[in-house]
Amino acid sequence: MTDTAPRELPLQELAEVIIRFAGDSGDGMQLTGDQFTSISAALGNDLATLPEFPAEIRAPQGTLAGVSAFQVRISDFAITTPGDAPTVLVAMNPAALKAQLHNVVQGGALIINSDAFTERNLEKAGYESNPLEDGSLDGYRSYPVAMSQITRDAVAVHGVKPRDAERSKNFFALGLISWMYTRPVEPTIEFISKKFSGRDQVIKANEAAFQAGYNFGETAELFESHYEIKPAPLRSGEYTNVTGNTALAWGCVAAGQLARLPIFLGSYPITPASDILHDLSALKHFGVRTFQAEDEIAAAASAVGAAFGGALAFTTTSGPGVALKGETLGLAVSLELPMVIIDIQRGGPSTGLPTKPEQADLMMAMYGRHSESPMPIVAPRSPADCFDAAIEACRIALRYRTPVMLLSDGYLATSSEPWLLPAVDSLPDIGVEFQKGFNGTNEDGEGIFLPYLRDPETLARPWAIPGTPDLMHRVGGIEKEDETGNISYDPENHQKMVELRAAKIEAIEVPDADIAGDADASFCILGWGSTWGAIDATVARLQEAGHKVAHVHLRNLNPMPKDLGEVLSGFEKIICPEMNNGQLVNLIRAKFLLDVKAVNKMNGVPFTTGEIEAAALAAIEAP
Amino acid sequence: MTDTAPRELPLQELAEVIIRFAGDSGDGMQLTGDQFTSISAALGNDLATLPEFPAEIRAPQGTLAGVSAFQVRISDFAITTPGDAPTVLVAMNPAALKAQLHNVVQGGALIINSDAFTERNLEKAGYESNPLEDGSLDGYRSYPVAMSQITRDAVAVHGVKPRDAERSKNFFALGLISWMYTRPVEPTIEFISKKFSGRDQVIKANEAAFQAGYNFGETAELFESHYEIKPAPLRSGEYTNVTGNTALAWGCVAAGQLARLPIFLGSYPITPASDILHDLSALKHFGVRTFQAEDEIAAAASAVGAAFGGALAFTTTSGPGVALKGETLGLAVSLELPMVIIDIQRGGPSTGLPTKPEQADLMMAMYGRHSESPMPIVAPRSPADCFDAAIEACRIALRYRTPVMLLSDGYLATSSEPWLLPAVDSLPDIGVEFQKGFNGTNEDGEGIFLPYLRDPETLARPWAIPGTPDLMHRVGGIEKEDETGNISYDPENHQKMVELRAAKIEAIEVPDADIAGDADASFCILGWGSTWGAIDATVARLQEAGHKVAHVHLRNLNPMPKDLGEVLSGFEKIICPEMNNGQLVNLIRAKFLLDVKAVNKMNGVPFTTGEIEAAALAAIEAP
Amino acid sequence: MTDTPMRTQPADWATDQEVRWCPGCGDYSILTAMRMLMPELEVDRENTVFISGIGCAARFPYYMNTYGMHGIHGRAPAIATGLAMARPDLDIWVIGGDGDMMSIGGNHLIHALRRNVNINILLFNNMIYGLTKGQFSPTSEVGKVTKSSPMGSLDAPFNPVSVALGAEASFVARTHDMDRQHMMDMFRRAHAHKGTSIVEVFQNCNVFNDGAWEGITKKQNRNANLISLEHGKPIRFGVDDELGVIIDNGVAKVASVADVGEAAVLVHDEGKTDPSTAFMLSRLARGPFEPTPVGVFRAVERLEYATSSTSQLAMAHNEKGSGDLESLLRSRGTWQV
Amino acid sequence: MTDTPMRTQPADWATDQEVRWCPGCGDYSILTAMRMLMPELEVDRENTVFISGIGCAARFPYYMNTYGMHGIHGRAPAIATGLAMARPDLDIWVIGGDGDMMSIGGNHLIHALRRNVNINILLFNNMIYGLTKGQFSPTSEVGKVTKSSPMGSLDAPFNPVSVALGAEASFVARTHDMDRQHMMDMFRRAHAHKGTSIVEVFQNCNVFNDGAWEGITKKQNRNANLISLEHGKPIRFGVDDELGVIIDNGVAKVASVADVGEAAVLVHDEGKTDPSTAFMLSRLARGPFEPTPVGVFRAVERLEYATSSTSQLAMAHNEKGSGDLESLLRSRGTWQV
Ligand SMILES: Cc1ncc(C[n+]2csc(CCOP(=O)(O)OP(=O)(O)O)c2C)c(N)n1
Ligand SMILES: Cc1ncc(C[n+]2csc(CCOP(=O)(O)OP(=O)(O)O)c2C)c(N)n1
Ligand code: SF4
Ligand code: SF4
Ligand SMILES: [Mg+2]
Ligand SMILES: [Mg+2]
Repeated sequence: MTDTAPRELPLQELAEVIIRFAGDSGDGMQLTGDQFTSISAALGNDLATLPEFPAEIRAPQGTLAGVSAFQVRISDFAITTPGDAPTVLVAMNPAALKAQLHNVVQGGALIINSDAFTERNLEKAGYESNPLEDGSLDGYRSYPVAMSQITRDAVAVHGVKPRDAERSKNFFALGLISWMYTRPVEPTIEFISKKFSGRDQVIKANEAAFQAGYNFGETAELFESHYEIKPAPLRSGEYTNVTGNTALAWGCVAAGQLARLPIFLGSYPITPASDILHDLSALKHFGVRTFQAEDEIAAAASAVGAAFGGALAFTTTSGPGVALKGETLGLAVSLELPMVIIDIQRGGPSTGLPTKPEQADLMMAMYGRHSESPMPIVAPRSPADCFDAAIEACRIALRYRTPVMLLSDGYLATSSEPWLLPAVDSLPDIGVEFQKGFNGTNEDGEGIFLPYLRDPETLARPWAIPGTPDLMHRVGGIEKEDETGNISYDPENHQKMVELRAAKIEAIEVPDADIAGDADASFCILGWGSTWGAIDATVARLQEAGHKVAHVHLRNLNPMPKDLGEVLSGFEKIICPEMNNGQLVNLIRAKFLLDVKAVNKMNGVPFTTGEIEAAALAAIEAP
Repeated sequence: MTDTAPRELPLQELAEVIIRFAGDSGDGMQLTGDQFTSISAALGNDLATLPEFPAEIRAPQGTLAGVSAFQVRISDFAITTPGDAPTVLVAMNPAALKAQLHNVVQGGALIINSDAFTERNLEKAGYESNPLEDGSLDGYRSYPVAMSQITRDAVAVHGVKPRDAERSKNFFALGLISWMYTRPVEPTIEFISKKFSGRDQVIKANEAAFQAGYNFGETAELFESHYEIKPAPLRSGEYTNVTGNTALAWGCVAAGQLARLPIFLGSYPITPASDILHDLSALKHFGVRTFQAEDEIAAAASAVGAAFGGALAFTTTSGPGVALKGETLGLAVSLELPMVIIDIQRGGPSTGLPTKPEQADLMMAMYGRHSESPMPIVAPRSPADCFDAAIEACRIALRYRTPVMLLSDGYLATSSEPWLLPAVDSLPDIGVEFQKGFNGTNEDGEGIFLPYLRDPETLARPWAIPGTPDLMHRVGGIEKEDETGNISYDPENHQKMVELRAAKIEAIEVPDADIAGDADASFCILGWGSTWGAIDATVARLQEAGHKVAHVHLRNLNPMPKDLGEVLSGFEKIICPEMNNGQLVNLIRAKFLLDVKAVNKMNGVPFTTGEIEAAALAAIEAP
Repeated sequence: MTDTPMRTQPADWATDQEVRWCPGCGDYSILTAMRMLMPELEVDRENTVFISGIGCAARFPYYMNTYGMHGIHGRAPAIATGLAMARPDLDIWVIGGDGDMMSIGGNHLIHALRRNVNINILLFNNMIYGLTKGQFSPTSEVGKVTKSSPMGSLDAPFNPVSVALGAEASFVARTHDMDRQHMMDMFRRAHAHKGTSIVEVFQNCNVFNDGAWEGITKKQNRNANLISLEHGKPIRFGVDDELGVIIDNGVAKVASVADVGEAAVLVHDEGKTDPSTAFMLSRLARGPFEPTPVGVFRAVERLEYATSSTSQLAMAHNEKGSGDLESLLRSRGTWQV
Repeated sequence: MTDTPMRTQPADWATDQEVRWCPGCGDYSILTAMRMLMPELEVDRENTVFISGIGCAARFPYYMNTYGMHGIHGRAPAIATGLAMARPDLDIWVIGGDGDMMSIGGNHLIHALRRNVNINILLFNNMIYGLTKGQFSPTSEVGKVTKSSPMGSLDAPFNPVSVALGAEASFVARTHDMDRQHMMDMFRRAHAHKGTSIVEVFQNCNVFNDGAWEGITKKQNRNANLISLEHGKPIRFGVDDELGVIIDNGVAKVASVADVGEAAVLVHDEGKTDPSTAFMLSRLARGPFEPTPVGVFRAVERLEYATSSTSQLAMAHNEKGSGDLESLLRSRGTWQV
């Protein structure tokens, strides 16, 4: 069994460890976590990460609001989540301890910078007495280390001022943890000199701090043992570590290449989507044009304009932005032009919890436009999957000439996982042909262009871009006559066009439902998007405990897989964990009249395996 | 039987007649129809009207695009629709005949201004030969009358120039129809002198034309008979004739009085909602402030501001406007302030068919905002019912401190029906108390104000408006701590607030489901909004034909009546006619797992009784 | 790009769609001016695009035999910006009314102007909402009685030229629907300008605001109230050219040339880097009843947006080579398993 | 309306919420200026409202012990307009950043200005998007390298004062976060103005755009680069007051007073009906490195919106009597059955 329950010590070899680095925003915890992740990846562990940023830009130092954390799980077996609860917490100050302790498993290890536990810091964190002394850490294995002091001493020889010296204490912590988990020293030394290249004193200080940490572990006899985590049996190949947002940006670029089209992004900054804009802005050599618009409406409108001009057009945003784009997306639906809207879902309603994930924009993606305005929806299930999902969204948009909504969330956006890089030439060709000549004749037998004449197979209309001789035509949001695209107020035509638009989306070819776990089980967990990892891990646990359980995870939310009704009808019980109030459940119930049970969570924190397991067991045991 | 099938002639007494006046936009058909409606109302007939405007501002004279029509149905029994198909068509020119003929029942009467059937006009209307001569009107009783000429002759004595004289020909038509249906002369004479007061020559000309029409009927021996339609057995009392938009405007004013609050309307013009803005702009003496904003977002935002200040705030628009307001309405949901959003639904998607009705914004009303952002929805079922629906929407908004969506449509907006005026003092008191003092105490026992402390019964938060001493507080769209309303990023608090917001809306007290027809039937027609009239008439027809049928019509779409699941489960078969692709059906299926059958129509034209009857019979007969 | 370039005729620029404005609407003469100008510009129909929002004016694209998009209310400048960035090779015209451009679309308009993307914006100002049947617009005069302002509107109007100049516009002109030649001149100039150009067109809505511009544009009023701005020429007007524009204590004023002397009359310089003088001229009239300038207020060169964006793409290409997907996927480090 | 009016203290205007801006942020000093000003204005906390959008600046309302609303991005002027119309009795302040007010909220801003509704708008201009961690804003200089413009931004910035003047603003001022007294003066003037007032506040974002205004606002640079506008006084500055602003060929320029003579120096008149001179002054500096005016650019009286709306209500009341529902329902004619 490879669960996260407290284990006996000392153990030489571990199956996995979940470490959470936590400190003040200025303490460099993200960097530390990232680097630990890198070394572990190189050692062949499987891994998953989850950063946690403070909501404020720069909350006052030492306060709870200012705590920044980074959780990494490394293992010798395949994993799909960063783990429910850390077994090791590195706490750089009282606030970090206070904010994070409740997450740590009972009996877990606390590696604490005891120097930071001054009266002032304790007060800032809201401690009435010193937890290092008052017994409140009794259920844990706590290791107070004078990190600041030792770091200062270690770097002093390099002539660094005490104040600056302390800045290196995150490298001390990294050294110590590296020793504990027998990570090699060289990669970090290399990393330091690359990262801080040109700032020699900083390099020296960080190196010294790192070594000091490493040596401290070896010599201090504070720890009972150190641990090894063997490589995981991953598929062999070349891996990189990506966050969901980066994978999305790369997926957009890849889609442009696979479609042989220039890329246009119209965007307005918003957390947690801005990084895609940032990433794509730096990829101009891929023919990527980014446009930081004056607002979300202009961002979407500019994408419509670019799509009309023949670009592969994107607009990236989060929920509030999608709420603003509704009218413009309705125009895109009516124009039947390809484009992709990326929504990195965050906590709501309204401004809500901007830095926390939710999956609560599904209904808006389906219905957030006036009238009947159908739009395909695609959702990635893991950080690396964002790459494929972006390509899939583009495939649908281009082939069917339609705006497509891609629903990621703040959790996928910032967490990361190892990604077995695909062979670029194995990626699908999603190219389309622009219309080049007439596609009809008039009464006099002359060639004419019918902008709304549909491909009989896909129901897509031709994409004839400005600059193409002879095909001049006008499009617009008023109802259009079938085939000619001229304005038409004719009732029958309107009925027909409404039906055609619906039929086109409904008939989009999408892969059949993917059933993981036991296909012949009577119990099924249905999911979509970022709950995949937690559900997948739950299924493994349940199976190990002797339960039969299936897992159906939807990537295509609209249209859904054609066999989905049949597949789901085969199960006696279905639960659906969602970070919303039951949105997919509603869609499934309405479509298939199946009594799917909602398992909802709306607290801004992704599901843990434990939570889903509990819900599953309750459902399995229910009469 | 009182159906609209062709009836034998001559008949002295008729149960009903459906007349459609049709002519060029400049021909004054709306005025003619309105006046005919007024006289018939005064005679005690029941009636219903349906105007039909051209889509263009001023389409070229004589063209199909320029045809303006007005249908009125008058009867000696209670009716709820303007009728499926006219039995009499008054056509002032070839375009009017061409555009409208297909609506007329076989054997119906065509009263035609034959003078207008010139070669040029025939060509403009797209006729290849003259329908008055080529036998194409054979299935009808056609009465060509030289209306222009007779009118010119009649008014010549008053010294009116021939060109101006012809302008009166609509009054000639009105006179003729008044004679045919034995309407009194005086009310129209009075109307003319009031309407055109100060323009003596116009008055004389119109009077003369009207008299000429009346006399023509009596003397021309063209018609076999004239008809009488007895008063309908309406409830006694004082009636007026209102369109839905006017009833909405009055309902808003009434709500202000019933709540003893000043009214604020933030709006941006859009068809078919603009008239509410126009009506309310003219009611400043009721303390109504209207603000024509720069766009729909500002319109909604200004309403949020006014609501914060303690006004009864409205924003009126149509689908594209609601699509723009989504983010702002999400703020209103988060702030938990009362306001009413009025959506006069029109054909979509995008600009769609601006002058045609649809019921396709229901899903957007439910889900057109990011995250979980629940909002009550109310829908009127007839023009006069708009008045009550507005008060109901305000009641919910005020009592529960929430934005409420009111969904009317372009059909209700412009059609009219007689309305038995309510006794003003029988209208409900929907007043609320502003918070005036502290509602909590701090640790030191001092009074404090908790802006998110909820009323245990309604879960509403206090409404404390600026200007109230001591209750200074800040609200915003970021997640708020329960009770204090302070910004909170706490996961448990977020979960709780999401649940509280949902629970508040779900628990709103609304009337139980209203079952019309046979409550013990096994077949039910479910509807909402403006389909009410057509469903009601269908139910009557089916009952007369010996079928048992129930009619459940929803005014409260969110939350739905608490007993609705139980009520609907009692039927074996349910159909649901909607002017959309099955939106209420989806909500009902998801909520109750009931296999309600959709009967959809999306051609911009309201359901006819015949269409619903056919769908009902098919469902009843299906195995 | 036809092999044998033949000069087009105005009729080649007309579509088969019936023009659906009200008879007598000022929009017709603007359409005619545009169709007559096109052959002169020697541009191709397939490389020309008309983008509009919603409103009567916004129906314009349907009547031009080019590529076109009838968008949504207010968003045309944003749609056009995306198109212009994706396709800097095209000639893009943006058409909209005073409501479309200055009310719901005001923000997109001012942002397009500051960015200076290469589009030609024509603002048909009829000081009314035509399509929605006559509500006051952001250019309607205070006190205007309309359906939505039965006691008169309270909103001070925008002066589109002032707004444009305040928003860093590089090309600003004004013309009116009663003078085809002047319209063609202004449109030609707008077309020649690299960057965003805006031309305000005084347009008569004969149904809901008939004669609104008459005080200036009617033949018999032109001498007294229409001031024609011509680059390099003293700004003079009047029945006998007896009036001129001067700068007095930091504001532009009309004066009798006899009183102030010829030398005092302002010589129009549309090319000044500083927009202040152009702004002054935009303030001369406080309503359509006072001497009002038409012509090019401002025409200056500055970075065109799409071209600059193309340059950045080229620079990135030069620096980093043509983007290679294989190496992009490896750019954050990799390891082998 | 307390019975015994007691002068409040700055601390009375603070809430119990911890201020959450980055240490060193310019927003702190603006907050202090506001809290210090309030007692001087002798207004009541319960009659004062702060409305904001989203951004660092927009957190402001949480820190003022008044009524307040932290709205949504860009919409504060529209929310405030509704509040001001519903409640003309209140003192309403609108706070927002350069992104909030000039990017997504640009349209609401210019419409509020032209309508002249009685609100005081403070635009905290740090030339960057702070809250979203450092993208360029509509006031950022061309070429600015940020996360979203790694090769430099291409967008010409707005000059908020020019935009405001182009949009018919009746009160426009500018101040900076390094001079509390001057801020208080400007806020006081804005508060006293009946109608929409806008005050641009140069604000330092020390995390994402540190020192952006230093060239003007730093003590040692002020003499050379900060031009203080004072009504009725010649516009002079310089270490030894040796420089002055003149109007030359229709534009404002800096000149050596010795060269041009004292008489040529422009005397500042904030009350001119014509905004042209104020506009000229707004064009003096082309970026935060040249002599830049602060102070009141323009302060003129014109119809206040909410008051006018109230007058219309009163007039309607006088003409038609207090609205009576019974008769409203009968206003389109009735009949008896
Ligand atoms: C989002 C949205 N809001 C409102 C409308 C309604 N609408 C259409 S055109 C228009 C204004 C028309 O005025 P203007 O732009 O001046 O054009 P004109 O008709 O005068 O040429 C309005 C309010 C709409 N179509 N879409
Ligand atoms: C609709 C919407 N779009 C985008 C955002 C993200 N956002 C929040 S504040 C902001 C801009 C902040 O810049 P500024 O207004 O200049 O304020 P500052 O933080 O610099 O004070 C953005 C883009 C949002 N909250 N809502
Ligand atoms: S309403 Fe006015 S602007 Fe519109 S087409 Fe008619 S005349 Fe022209
Ligand atoms: S990010 Fe900049 S503007 Fe925002 S609080 Fe920090 S220093 Fe101030
Ligand atoms: Mg207009
Ligand atoms: Mg800023």
